[in-house]
Amino acid sequence: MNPKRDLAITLSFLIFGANIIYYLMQIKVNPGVNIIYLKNYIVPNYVTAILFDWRGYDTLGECLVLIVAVMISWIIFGKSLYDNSFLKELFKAPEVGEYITLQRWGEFTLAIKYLSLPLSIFLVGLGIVTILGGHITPGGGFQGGALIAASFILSIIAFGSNSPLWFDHPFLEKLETLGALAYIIIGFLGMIIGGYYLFNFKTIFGLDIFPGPIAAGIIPYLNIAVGLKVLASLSTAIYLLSCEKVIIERIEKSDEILK
Amino acid sequence: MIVDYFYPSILAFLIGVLIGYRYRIKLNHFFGYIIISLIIAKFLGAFPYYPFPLSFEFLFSILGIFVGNKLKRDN
Amino acid sequence: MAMNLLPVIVLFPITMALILNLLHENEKLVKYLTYILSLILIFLPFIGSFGYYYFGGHGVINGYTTGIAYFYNVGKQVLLLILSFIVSISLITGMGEKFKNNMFVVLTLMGYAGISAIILSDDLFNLYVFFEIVSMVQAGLVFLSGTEESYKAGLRYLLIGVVAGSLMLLGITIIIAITGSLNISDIKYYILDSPLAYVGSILLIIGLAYSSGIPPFHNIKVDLYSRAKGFISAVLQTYSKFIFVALSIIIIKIFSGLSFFSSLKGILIALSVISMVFGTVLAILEDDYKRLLAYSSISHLGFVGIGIALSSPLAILAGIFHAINSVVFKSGLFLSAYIVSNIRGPKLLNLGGLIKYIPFTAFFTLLLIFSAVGVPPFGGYVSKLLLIREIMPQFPEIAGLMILISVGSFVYLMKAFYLIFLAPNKEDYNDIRYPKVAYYSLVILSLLSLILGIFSNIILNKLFTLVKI
Amino acid sequence: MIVMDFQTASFLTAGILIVIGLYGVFFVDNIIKKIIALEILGSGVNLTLISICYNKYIPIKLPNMVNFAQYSAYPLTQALVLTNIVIEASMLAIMLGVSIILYKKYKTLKCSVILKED
Repeated sequence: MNPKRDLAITLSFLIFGANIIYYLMQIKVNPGVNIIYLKNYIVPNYVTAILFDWRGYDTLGECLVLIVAVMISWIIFGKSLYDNSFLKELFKAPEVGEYITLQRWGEFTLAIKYLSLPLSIFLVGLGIVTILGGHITPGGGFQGGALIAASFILSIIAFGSNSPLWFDHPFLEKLETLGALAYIIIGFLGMIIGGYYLFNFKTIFGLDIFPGPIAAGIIPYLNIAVGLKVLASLSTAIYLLSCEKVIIERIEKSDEILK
Repeated sequence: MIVDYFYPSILAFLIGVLIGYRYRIKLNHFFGYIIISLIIAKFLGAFPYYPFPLSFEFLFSILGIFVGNKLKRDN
Repeated sequence: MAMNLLPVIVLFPITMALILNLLHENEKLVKYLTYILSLILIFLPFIGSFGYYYFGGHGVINGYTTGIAYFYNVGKQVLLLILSFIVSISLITGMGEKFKNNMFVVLTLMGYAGISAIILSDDLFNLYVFFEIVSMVQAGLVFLSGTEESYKAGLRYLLIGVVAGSLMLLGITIIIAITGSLNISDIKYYILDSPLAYVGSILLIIGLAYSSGIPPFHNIKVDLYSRAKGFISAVLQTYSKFIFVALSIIIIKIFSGLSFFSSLKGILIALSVISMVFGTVLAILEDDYKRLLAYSSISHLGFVGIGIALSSPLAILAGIFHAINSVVFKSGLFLSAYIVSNIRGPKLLNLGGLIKYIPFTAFFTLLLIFSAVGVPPFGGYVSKLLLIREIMPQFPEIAGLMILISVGSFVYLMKAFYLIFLAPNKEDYNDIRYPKVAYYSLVILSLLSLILGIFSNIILNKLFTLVKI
Repeated sequence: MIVMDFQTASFLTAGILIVIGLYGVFFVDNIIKKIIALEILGSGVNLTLISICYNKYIPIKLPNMVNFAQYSAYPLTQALVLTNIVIEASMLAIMLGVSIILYKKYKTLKCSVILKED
């Protein structure tokens, strides 16, 4: 590399870094809109209230980020490419019929084998509880969905291709799309009932839409939609990063289309 | 109404069925799982504002997983 | 109760994208759906009513806007209309390919939704979220080419993108900390004159530079444009220019009352001049048609940037109008590059003598080149004239430089035109095959460029609502 | 000895994390390490966001709801961090995917090799 260019980069990096640290330490916080959020009570979990009610549209955007990321991961691994010769050259036909073809996939000890199945079941339960309690306890769709995906990952790591919990990819694709669509449709319902997109309506035809001690309105449903979506997205990401055979199948499929 | 308080449990059961249907093996030791999940549910505690001694949502989600697993014919 | 359908502009493309994502197997359905969609897209900007829109009905409480707000006016409508027009033309052109690619449609629609959200948004964090969606979508559209270079270009773009995005978020964080609000119209009132606000503005400018591709980020952007298929590059450069317009207007809106604003203006002008000069010089040296157009696109961004950075209403107006014009003629030129590179690759020296085989394509390309260079009565002429007239009293040197740059752009575009269409061909073409749809799109875009020039007054009047800051 | 309050110290930590992240991105020649550095940079920004929530009246006991606004930590940026974490994670997932493919091609993780301009 060019030493002069290196020096210039180093100097600008040092100046920039020093400035960032110096000015960050000068920050004096103005609470501003926070006070309004704290004084207007929606649900007991104030963060959830912001996430799904005051700024629910941001959360929709965040869902879309995740869904776009998963779509692009599919593209990277050979879905719908205009030209797949580069990938075909890299991913040769599989030697074994198993889905997970990591090299030197050794056997785990018995303790791991016997514990991971019950653990994964209980993790799923815990994830479901976290999703459903999003409006009253610390938690919510993202955390719960991540927990369920974690149980999938645990199961895959412990058992490899014979994983007892197995989401096949058509199911994951559908679940993901349906989760995001459910979010959008709930938003439109709010638009029909209250006049604004993602309006939080608590009753419909005189019935509570989420019966219980806390009138949370649409927030629990949004939590469920997000939970299913996150579960699907994270599982797909793991699926793609670990299962080479899926990629090879995908490339073969796109070969037929391109011909 | 007390029935209203079971609404999240019903949802938990449904989601449990959805996930339980995806287990490729037959899940055994039903009562063992239920006993352990009772213990976990006791320690988890019910949601705030819900007058339950234990977390019925957790219990019902585990039940849902087993029911979903039973619904799948081919294993 | 009259319902304001403004969010449908963003949500309809997203919903359709999600549905199309599931239609991988059925190419025929994808094709017809895309045709219908591209028709609907053009009517989308007309369904919202003007003014503020508060999501979830969370309006202003105690002087703070509590929820997420959108703001819509006639100027934004014109921008969205041009955006939908070019996106639908590219979508239709994409259906001319042998493989009717559903992911191309999905990602383009997602990008459309993201850009329209950025244009409409009156909320900094919401803008950031959609900004990230757009930068991912751009990488994804390049990955669709499937070549090794496209993977590299996309990875490089994302690596820098996370850095720039994080720094931009840091800027937004600083602004939240000192004003306690995320709403752009509110921030204007609560922001105080302090060095911290200056740091925040610089960090926002980093995000702006990355997303639009002005230096120091021009290389990765040019890589992105040149590795993608021609109709995809047309969409990509449209996205970058509209992000540039939206973000720079927001930056000017937030910081225009503060004491350091003149130095901020200086930074923006310097960046724009550098991008103008760099773009032109590198384009003259280039021998690949697509890369040449990509560099030229960067240099046109400089024109837009100077107009907006001057921040007098007329100059901003001229800048935005030039953005619209350049989006139109550059999309047309990228489509012509798509036709040409379908025949024998984009390398200029391998081509030549194509005027005998595709005379009409050559003619309409020439029209677009005239618009790009600034020949009356095309749109490019009107906007360049307006720009130079606005800049002349303040910075006569820059005005002179802009004329020089225009001459430079004439040089490299005519060089490309000569080498492709007029120069003697070295070997015979055994078959000239290109998608017919691309040709019709090219015709439409060159006519649009002419219309923009002739009816410029109407459009300028409509755009004027955008610049009343 | 310099005494600083909790919030300033938190901002300082965030600044140091950001600088470490930037160093990693610009000066380390390994794609995975670069991605990890991006994660550190993102954590720095997230920590800055979180530090804004700090309210120095945080009490040991929960107050009654009347004074809640005065005593509670500010919730806005906590929600933003949740959003930002997901955004970062998805960006990193895409980059990891591409680096797997480029690793398969070049059998190395060096950026100077796999991202070389031609």
